[in-house]
Amino acid sequence: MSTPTGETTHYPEVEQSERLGAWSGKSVPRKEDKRLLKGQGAFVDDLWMHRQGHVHFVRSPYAHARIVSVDVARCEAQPGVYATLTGEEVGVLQQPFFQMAPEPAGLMKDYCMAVGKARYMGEPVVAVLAESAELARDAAALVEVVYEPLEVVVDGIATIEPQAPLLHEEIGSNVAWHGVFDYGDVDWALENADHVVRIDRLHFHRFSSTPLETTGALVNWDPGTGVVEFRSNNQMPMFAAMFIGPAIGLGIDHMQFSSQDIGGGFGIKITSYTYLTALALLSRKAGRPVKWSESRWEHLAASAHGNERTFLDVEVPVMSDGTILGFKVRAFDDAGAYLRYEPLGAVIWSQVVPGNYRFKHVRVDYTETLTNKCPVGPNRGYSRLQHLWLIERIVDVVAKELGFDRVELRKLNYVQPEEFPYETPNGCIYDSGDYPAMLDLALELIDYEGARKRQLASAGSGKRIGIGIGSTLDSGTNNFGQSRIINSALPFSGNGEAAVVRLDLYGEITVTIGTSPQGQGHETTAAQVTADILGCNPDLVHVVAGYNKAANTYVGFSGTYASQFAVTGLGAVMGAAERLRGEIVKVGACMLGAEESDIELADGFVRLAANHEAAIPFIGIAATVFANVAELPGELADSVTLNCRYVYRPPFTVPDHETKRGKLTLTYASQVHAAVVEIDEETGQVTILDYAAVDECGRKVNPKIVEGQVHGATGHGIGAALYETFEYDADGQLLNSTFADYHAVTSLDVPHIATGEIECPSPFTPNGAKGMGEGGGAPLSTIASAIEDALPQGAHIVYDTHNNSERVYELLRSAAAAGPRGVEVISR
Amino acid sequence: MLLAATEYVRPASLEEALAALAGTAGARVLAGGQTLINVLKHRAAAVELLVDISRLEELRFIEVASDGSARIGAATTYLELERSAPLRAVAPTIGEVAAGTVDRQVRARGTIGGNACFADPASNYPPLLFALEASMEIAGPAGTRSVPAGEFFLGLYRTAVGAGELLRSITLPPLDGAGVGYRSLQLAADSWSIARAVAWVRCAAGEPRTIEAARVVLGCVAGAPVRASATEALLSGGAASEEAVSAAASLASEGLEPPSDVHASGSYRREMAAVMAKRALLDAIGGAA
Amino acid sequence: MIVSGEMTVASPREELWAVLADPARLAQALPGVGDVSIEDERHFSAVAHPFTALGETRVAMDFEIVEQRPGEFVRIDGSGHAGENLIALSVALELRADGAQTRASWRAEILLRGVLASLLQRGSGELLREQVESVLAAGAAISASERES
Amino acid sequence: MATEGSAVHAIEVTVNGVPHSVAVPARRLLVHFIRETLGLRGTHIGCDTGNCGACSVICDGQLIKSCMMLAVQADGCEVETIESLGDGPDGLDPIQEAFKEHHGLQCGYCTPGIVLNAKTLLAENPHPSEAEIRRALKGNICRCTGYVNIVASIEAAAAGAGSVTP
Repeated sequence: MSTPTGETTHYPEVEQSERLGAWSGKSVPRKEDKRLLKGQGAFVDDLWMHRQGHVHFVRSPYAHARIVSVDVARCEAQPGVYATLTGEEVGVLQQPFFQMAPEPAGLMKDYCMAVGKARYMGEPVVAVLAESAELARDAAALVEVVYEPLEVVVDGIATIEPQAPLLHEEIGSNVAWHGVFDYGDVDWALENADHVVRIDRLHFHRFSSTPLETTGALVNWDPGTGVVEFRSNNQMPMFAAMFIGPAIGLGIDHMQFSSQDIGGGFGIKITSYTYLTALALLSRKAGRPVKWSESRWEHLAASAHGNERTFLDVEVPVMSDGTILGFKVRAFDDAGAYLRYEPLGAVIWSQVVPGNYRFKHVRVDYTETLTNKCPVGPNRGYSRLQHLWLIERIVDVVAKELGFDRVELRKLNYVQPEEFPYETPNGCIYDSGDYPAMLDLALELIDYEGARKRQLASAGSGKRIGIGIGSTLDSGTNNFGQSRIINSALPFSGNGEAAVVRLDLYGEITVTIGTSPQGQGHETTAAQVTADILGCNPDLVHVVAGYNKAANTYVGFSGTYASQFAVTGLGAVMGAAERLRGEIVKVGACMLGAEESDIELADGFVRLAANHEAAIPFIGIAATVFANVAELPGELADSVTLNCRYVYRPPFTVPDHETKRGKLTLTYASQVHAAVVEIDEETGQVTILDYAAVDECGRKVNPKIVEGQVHGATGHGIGAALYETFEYDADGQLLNSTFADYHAVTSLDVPHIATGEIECPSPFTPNGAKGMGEGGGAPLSTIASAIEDALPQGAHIVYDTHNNSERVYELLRSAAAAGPRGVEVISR
Repeated sequence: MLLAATEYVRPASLEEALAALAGTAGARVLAGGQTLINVLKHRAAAVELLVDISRLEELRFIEVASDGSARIGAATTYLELERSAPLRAVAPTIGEVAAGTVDRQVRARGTIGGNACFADPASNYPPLLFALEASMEIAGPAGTRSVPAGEFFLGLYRTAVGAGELLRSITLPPLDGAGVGYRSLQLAADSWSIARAVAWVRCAAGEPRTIEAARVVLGCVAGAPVRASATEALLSGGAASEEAVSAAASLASEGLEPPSDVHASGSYRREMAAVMAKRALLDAIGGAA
Repeated sequence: MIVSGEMTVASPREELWAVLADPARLAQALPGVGDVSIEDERHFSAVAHPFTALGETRVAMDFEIVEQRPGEFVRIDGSGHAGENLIALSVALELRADGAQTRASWRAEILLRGVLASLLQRGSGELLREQVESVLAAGAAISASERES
Repeated sequence: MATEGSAVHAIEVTVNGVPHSVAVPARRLLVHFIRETLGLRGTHIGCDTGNCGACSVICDGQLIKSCMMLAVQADGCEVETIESLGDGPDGLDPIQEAFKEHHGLQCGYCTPGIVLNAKTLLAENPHPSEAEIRRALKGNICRCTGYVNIVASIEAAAAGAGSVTP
């Protein structure tokens, strides 16, 4: 297959390791579990240092206010108070954080605490350091801040109107980024289509995966060495370093990052670098280690939220046979008050421009805006799930309005199995998949035919049954070059991860990885592939827990995010293990007086393939290289270290800024979900009767871990679809500041999830695996689809990702009202 | 999470508890603490002295009399209510509501007295105690006085329990064959209640069944539980039919201005209160002798 | 949160208005009010400790009588804080003679800022309603006692 | 000490079989006493409102949330935390084994509370239905697993030492 430019659209097919199999692919129990089950994990709040002080942040109760004055005198006079840090000081001690947005938004001055002005409720204004957390909070109450309230804007679209209050004067507007993504010829398609389906407005709401462990850190600015140690639960430490370093004048060599166990991240813990910066400054000022543990209300109000996105004027060209040619839409993404990872979200969605479908003509006029709300951060399914939900809404609405069967319409428009690798309109390559088979399996798991019968039987019972479908992609292994599409000046491209595998002094196999796992079982899967390559039992492989910069196992993109460990992380581990294997074979061959080709590794021994008696245990190899090296020929001794570092690099090129085309991600895992819901006609309350999730993520390294990720992502999606939402009042006050009002789903809200799987190995990865874990928000599409299926004729379309009882009740009633339905069809 | 400075005392008797309450302005009773400690964590209110009554045996009892009435000590936990067979025999709804309250951790410490005394409009017991015409025994320096549940709940977080007093026990009159229905529309499977209704119905003997007397009390629609008098009036003496009940229930929340929150608007609450009233009434009729 | 209501107060319109429009006497009508300081004929501040089952919430408020029409209308704005939270409220009272009594119709808005905006979202309107009603009742009591003396 | 501004009370509390006689400030929560005073870090904190259950411990045989109880209220009580399960530094009890075999945990932050929940549940009801298990777990929020494998782990533990594979 080739593009108009004649450039081949394939990545080079990579040779897949033939050594995997003995352990990879099996659900071996996790190495992490023993310590976590016994409460022996080391989470950030479990750490402490001699002389540490505890931090409490005074936060702005206003969503938008000028800070007239701050008086810390009474606070600092309290016994047990070590120091305070005000925004005014920060303005002097910190350079504004590096901005990824082009100008004018790139001119934004973002600091680790409010400087001069607070722009969202909960923004830190003063940090108080004291002997205990209680005293810090007591003393914080004595800080006197005088605010001058300013007009507030919380609407992500109204904020660009000229009369809207300006958040950042230096930018001159509340627009963070604007661009048009125009692929194919949507105007031609709209002119020549048999039908055009128009949808007025669709809204993707604000929510967060709210990891159960909140953000926290223990930071020490060592006055002796000048090295700042960050022991934190930040999940992308090298990205954090890129922001912290220039902001407070630290070289990477003077920053030490580490984390062991992290209590969930889901992307929300990527942007905690602002807090790490404040803590570093406070530690330097106080000359003490400083410890901070975020409270839940602080986390909900002032860590990070997922992106809220509104889609206006959707136009969908459809042929009479049901072929959907593409769509045209205006998207407004609400980034909140600051750009902490944004505006990357303005391009990340374009990894999945046509979703699972063969849409050829797509135009998205994309505007990212600023409002007086908590800044957004990458949240599980980041930026793609908004777009994928839009696409699934489009398919359901087209089916309903034009009278197509939802299942058949999907199968007709899906990318077909034989079309892989498939090039999307913007030049992305879908590596492999079989969406129709996944849909069939999902429908089988919910007993689709039976459900349709129940639906008919339920008529007149006061309960309405609805069946929903959601198809999504989980694009993994980013090409960071896509950042050039939003800002051509950004010095990023490609991706990578590092690993070190070594044979230690006494024969131990030790693996260090560059990732910062939060429950994904990296220790286990890294051990599985290492064991396969070195011919030993995973129990003999010690994978160092967590992330530690001092292990020299990192690149600029190191961390755990964006569904990529199975490819980048394990790719690095496999590369390093292969290098070590080569060295072991070399030394073993020499010691056994054989050719390297005669050597095999098995059961922790180097032996002759022909004669298993002639064998040396790994300890023999290690002892010789490290402590008996004179026994080896000099050139051999010089050529081995048994300490092998490898950086995995996906085969990316730099995408094109002008055409906004390129290969943005390496792998495309996918999920198709199906659900049966029951709606109480008198209350609008939705009950999930059956739920199924079918997953495809290439060759699985540990199927149980994969299944667990599917379960978790499904739980998040169901929660967001029905219960979890961040709502602000017109004054910019968050109305879900605790877990009492932000209803994180419980065991009673998430039903049993039937899972199914199919396997389409990726031709582009060294182990055939695809990154997975984010899930693409399939439940958001599935539940919306099911609710719409249950609504009476003439009802308004389901227009929001969040459908609580009252919203569903209004949808039910809209049928009788016979008012506008939010959709119209123009047929030729 | 971090409480403001406060003081604590665990009296050995009711008398000591009352003395402690009388002795310090700003003293508050600490029973199960499943609400109060949260309030203190957010420093939303200050308490000078916490008087811990959670271990006072004088306040932890369930007495069921031969006439079918029951007396419950204020510091009795949800778990104890849920597990009491004698109570189940005479007032099953009390235990059923306890069993459905929040979660097992909270049920192990939370008390019926605490639930009543916090008088949160979303609390589960106030409308039930009102509908059952429970009487609330309040102990104070001047001895113990008894207040009907209908006069106990004064408003949002306000009850008839005054400074220096504490709720000692709750007495439930015998049901004598009356049926009780308790319906609540919840956020998610079991979180905030959006609207709640409790119905108490006594049917007259003979067929077709007629309603001799009915009481309907709504929760979550105002600062205190609200009695749906119009509905009651329409029902008493009338047929115990679904049609009659639907018609009467539709009036249950007329004229009310329930609060709005992030989970439900006031108007939705008003409509749902009527739906819950209908369902509670039908349950009550079904359960009536 | 905006709430409104009507109630009949056993006190002649002018007398009630006189209490409501006079910082010194209005302050006395506030429930659970602690130390009051009168700035001038339009401004005063007060610390209240409304007694609820939740404990005592110390509320420090500055009040201003922002608008008045003798005998028939008064609007009072207040702003202050309860612990780490901010409170802003505005109460407009319209008085109509109803024989020897007064028919008072009122409209009030309360704005909470801080975690209380979430914690008290179901209750703030009701709290305000109760406060206004008790102020009117207390106002009537004050004018009555003045009549006697 | 860590919390002046609040007078201290002498309490006697037995934690995991070890008696402690200590003075605690009235305002100190039991969870902070367990984590900070005793240094037992397996009991976690996930919210401010008693919703998440990460701080669940067993007090006099009942599962409770240690963030909704003052340390001073534990005077005279027997408290069991996650550290009491399994023999020695490496031993797992059958419930923990079942969670390991059935992937009943991911990040592990909610896990200690959930394991103690399961322990008390199975003590009261050795063979709970899925509905009973879900009802019992309601006060313990897990953000990683969607609860599916937690339920499976408890079912397996009930069926006997994790021998049942769903």
